Amino acid sequence: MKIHEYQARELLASYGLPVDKAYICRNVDDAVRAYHELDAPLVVVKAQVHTGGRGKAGGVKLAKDEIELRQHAANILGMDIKGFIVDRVLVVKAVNIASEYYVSYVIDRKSKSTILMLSREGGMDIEEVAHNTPEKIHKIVIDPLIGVPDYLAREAAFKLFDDIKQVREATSIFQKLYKLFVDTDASLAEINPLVLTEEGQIKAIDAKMTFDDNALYRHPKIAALFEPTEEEKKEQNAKSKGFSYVHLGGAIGCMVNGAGLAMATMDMIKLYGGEPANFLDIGGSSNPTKVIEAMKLLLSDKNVKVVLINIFGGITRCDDVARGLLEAFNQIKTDIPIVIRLTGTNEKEGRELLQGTKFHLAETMGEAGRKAVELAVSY
Amino acid sequence: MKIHEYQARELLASYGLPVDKAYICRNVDDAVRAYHELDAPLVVVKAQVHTGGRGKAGGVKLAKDEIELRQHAANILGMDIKGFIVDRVLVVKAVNIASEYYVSYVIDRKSKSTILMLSREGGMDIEEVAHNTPEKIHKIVIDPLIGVPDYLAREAAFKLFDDIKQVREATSIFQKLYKLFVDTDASLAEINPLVLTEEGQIKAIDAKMTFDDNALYRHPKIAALFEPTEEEKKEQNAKSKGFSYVHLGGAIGCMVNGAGLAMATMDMIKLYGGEPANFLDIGGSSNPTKVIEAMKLLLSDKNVKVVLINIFGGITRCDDVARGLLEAFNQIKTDIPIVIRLTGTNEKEGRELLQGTKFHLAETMGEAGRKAVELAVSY
Amino acid sequence: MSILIDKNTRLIVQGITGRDGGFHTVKMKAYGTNIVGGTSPGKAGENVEGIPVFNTVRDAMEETEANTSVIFVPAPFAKDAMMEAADAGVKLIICITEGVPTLDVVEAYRYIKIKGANLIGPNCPGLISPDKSMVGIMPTMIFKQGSTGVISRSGTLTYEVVYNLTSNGMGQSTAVGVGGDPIVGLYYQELLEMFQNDPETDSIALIGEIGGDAEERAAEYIKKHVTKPVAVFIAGQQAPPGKQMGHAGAIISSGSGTAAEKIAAFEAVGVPVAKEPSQIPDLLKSRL
Amino acid sequence: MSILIDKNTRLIVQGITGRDGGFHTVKMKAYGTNIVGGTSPGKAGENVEGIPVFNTVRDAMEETEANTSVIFVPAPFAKDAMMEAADAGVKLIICITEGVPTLDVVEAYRYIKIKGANLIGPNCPGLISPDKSMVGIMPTMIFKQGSTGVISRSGTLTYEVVYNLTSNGMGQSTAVGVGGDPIVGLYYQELLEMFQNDPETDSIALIGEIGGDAEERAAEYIKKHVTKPVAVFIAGQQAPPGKQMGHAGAIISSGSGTAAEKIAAFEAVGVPVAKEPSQIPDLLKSRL
Repeated sequence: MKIHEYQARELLASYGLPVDKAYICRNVDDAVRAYHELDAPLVVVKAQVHTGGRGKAGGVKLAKDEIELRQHAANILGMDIKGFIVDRVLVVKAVNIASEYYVSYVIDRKSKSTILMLSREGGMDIEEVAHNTPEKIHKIVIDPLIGVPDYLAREAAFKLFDDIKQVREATSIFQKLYKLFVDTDASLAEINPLVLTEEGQIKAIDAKMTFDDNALYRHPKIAALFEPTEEEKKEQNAKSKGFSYVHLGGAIGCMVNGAGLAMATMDMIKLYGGEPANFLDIGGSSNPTKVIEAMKLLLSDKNVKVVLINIFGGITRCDDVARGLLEAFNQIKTDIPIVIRLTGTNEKEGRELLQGTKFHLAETMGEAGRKAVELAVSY
Repeated sequence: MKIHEYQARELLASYGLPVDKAYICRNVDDAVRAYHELDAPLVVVKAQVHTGGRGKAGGVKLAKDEIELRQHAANILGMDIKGFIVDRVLVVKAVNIASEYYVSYVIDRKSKSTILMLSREGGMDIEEVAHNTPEKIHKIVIDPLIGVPDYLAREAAFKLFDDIKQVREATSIFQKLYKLFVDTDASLAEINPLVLTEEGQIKAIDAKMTFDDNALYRHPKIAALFEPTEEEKKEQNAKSKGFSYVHLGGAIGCMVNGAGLAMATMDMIKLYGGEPANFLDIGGSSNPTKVIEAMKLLLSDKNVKVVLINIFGGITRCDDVARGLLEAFNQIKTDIPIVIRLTGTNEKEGRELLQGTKFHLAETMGEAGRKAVELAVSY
Repeated sequence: MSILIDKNTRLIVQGITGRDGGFHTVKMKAYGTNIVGGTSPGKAGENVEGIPVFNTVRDAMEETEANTSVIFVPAPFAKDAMMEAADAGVKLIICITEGVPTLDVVEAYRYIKIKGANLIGPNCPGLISPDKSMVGIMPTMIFKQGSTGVISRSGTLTYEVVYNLTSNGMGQSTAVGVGGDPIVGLYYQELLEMFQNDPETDSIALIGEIGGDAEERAAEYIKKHVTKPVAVFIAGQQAPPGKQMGHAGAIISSGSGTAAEKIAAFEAVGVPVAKEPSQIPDLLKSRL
Repeated sequence: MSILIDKNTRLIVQGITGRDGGFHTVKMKAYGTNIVGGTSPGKAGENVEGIPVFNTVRDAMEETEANTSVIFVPAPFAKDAMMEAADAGVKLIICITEGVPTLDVVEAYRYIKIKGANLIGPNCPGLISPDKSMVGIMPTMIFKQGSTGVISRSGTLTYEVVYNLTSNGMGQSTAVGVGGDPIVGLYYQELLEMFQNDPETDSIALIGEIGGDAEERAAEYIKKHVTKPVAVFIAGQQAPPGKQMGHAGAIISSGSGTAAEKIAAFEAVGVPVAKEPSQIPDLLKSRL
């Protein structure tokens, strides 16, 4: 789950990290008030959106007086950045940057742990740095049982700073940021750039945090910051019912149990010349109500001309699925053709329940895929 | 460092452990007020002293009315328990005990870790239980890197309780008590007894905590609870100057560097027919001021007829010691004979500094011991 | 032979009295898995299908000398269950539970490694050595004893591949679902090594999906250390970037972790990649 | 031979720029100990007596391939220093610092064990293999190369015993001061085993004191596993119960940990106990 920069800054500040006071503004008048409160020779106006590349899109601007401030705030508010409409800007005083650094904690699949990523190439797109000059990125694997002791934070700090006073400050910053990362079950806690100002202070100028969806249940305050897009609302709604949904736009709706099989089903539809309408994984365990909900969700997409149900029963029992389907289609009247392929635990019982119904039954995945594409074309 | 039961109870309560409200009273009137506040059919009056065996000494009494309460409070206040004069009593309502348990966290030398000790034989002297029926004591070694996870606390709880509701309560108690133990750098956190009341509640009825002296620097609030006896004040004063002092009562004052050598010096004095006045370890590193302070402390004991200084130089350099001695005896005029034995780092320089002074110099420990005993007899 | 589990497996079911735990205990037992005990705090003395229930894994270990445990507890308790098993001396821990917070897995995994044990999962279907032992939620009827090793990040997709293998007369030595989360226990490299060393395995099917770079590392490993034929299927060619495809681990981040990259990595080291799961048997057969 | 340290020891001094660290670096170097580096955050590039200073132990390890470190940092920083050394790959860590909080040692010790390293101390004088290497604060002039192994909980008492050994013509293979705190690293049992296995050691002097029951366990171990002559001295017969005698570990608690119990334990297994330190050489000689 993503949060806005200003929300991440507040979290950082609450952990004692060096973040300047900033104002979040929903209109130009607020921005002007913020400008006067800050009383600074130069301020920055920053779009708050759940996507990267704000700078390139013109969503971050310096203002040296009220006139500029008004112009920028007016331009940025309402701006469309990669499909996100800006409804809030952050106003903060500009600092005199002597040098910029990159710092983040992130979950690392390879080491199966959290890593601290550092670079003296701050303020840039870190993926670009990683790609072009990987030697400029330092990765320190954190042992979750001991966290970030002084010595490890200090080792990290020496990778960015040479002056012992700055090393000490950075040591403390790395420890606080790790605590925040762990306390909130983050999957990313990034400061880019962390800067050394010309006055010799170390400050977090931008902050980005994302959180582990699986852990949100124990962080209600963070979960409350969720601001879904329309599409995400649908995905969220699906999730609350126990399945995963991603909208894709084609004509063949898919309902599959298991994420891998769901992806393979999409890929197969494409392989046979069709277009999948969505990714829909009804998950591990199942019950009839869940299947009903899944069908409702599928059919709410008006592009869907055919539904392909591909179930391989492990923890999900085929008879439960069949019963759910029958119940669902008792409730939802539709003429859309339904292709069903059902194998695995209790598959015999499941198939028997579906015999003699209007469903198109298929034996193999290939057969199901071909049939769905065929029906979508002829429909 | 020891604290009183009532102080330990307050710490437990602040960690959410089940401790009944209690009143600490310094006189009978306070105790009577506490009695009325509690408004209970039966209360307990408990002496608060830094020693065990209060019960056997008559320092813990039940009172069923104000008259009894007055009697007991008056008797216990001022009582001498193993040399400790009772100046405070705790007044708390009595509970209906269904069963009693023993619970403690303690540092274990063998496993080099904290252990959780448990027994269904609560309310008794645990050393006696350990001696007579060791099979009734359970010891669970705690891995400091993971602490007491749910499963481990639950395993422990099942050793005391059978009912799952009580197991869950005890699980939480063991986790909170461990947190308190670690957060305060305790060396012992004991609840004896932990009781199950007839009403089905689990409660800590008595609590005992001691703390790691080496860690008090990071727990000023706990350090502030220190209530030294006269003797401990002397020891404390010695400690603040960087050495360890224990009063023993004999005529031969000892000043030694290193605890083992200091003990061996005491043992040797005894072996040669003398009586050591004290244990005094001037510690690892040294400086002249420290030696002066040590000599002042030694000579403040009026029983001391001879001083034996036994220095084997490792981190303490003999020349520093010699200089300290010379400075000290410039300041402290005394006719008491001083036997000095000095070997180790910079021993040549040290001995040279002492040549031609009034000190009795000895080459070996045995020679120094014999000379000191001889001088003490003839003095 | 087979890897990880066989007739010597002595299994404990953690959470045996729960709905899923109970259901799959019946299935595993019916398949012939030697389930020696189960745990459910407060239910010691009871039994599930004749299998004794204990309060703690330590109690179960003392009574049964188990060597393997499978976890069916709800996600908030999975970390504790994994650590409990490791601390009690279980050497192979299979966590079926899905939705376990990543940092819980990170911590449990580290502890399990310190204890010298192995973890499979979480969010996995478990594993099966056909006709010997099944630990997890695999639909046993599709499996057949044989000599193809199967490694997969996905549950149902594994079944799909196995179904095709079996239909083509290719039985399995062991099939392992490693789990779909970003952080799970045993993974491609360790399992490829085990299959390479297993005399009864003559070929390996590897099923990957988008997210991370484990497939790329597996390709490197195969190039260096695996002499047996390997065929691969990668799911998620149609997945849009930045979207989590069901599995917490199945996400293309900042343009990396795509199916195309993974397919290219295998092809670069001469490992054939199937266009659909049903092609795997032929790809392996042609190389045997 | 000798145990733990010898001419192959490559030492790092943690806290080399401090008063004690600097002083003893000079002494160790003068004795011939191969000190390859020191650490002091922020002082990389400086040197102490020609020994290069690094910011971190990891940097020092990378540059010097050290295998041993000795710690002279103040007590509040000792835990961090021990863990830093272990994490950087140092295999033998000697912590001289006294006054380290017990729970700090508990945690550092556990971490060091996980990293496969050994700890000596804290609150110890270090160790010496005469004429080869000295790591710590031992007064080197009293030692002499030879074949008696020395193990002691006390610093200066060790010197006293060694002084007597040397005066009696008995040199030492290695002398180790294990430290006086309740929790320290290597202890009697591990060191007895090392001396028993060391072909150059023909006898062992063991110096104990009140507190704990390590001496009792050592007596049991000697009975079972040690064939070389052992002589013992126990300090603290005059110590009153409940009083800490200097060392945090030297305290008689609830009547246990007394010198009398320890002496009895050794005598029960036929190990002679000296009445004063000067008797140790004769007790060993009579058994060689």
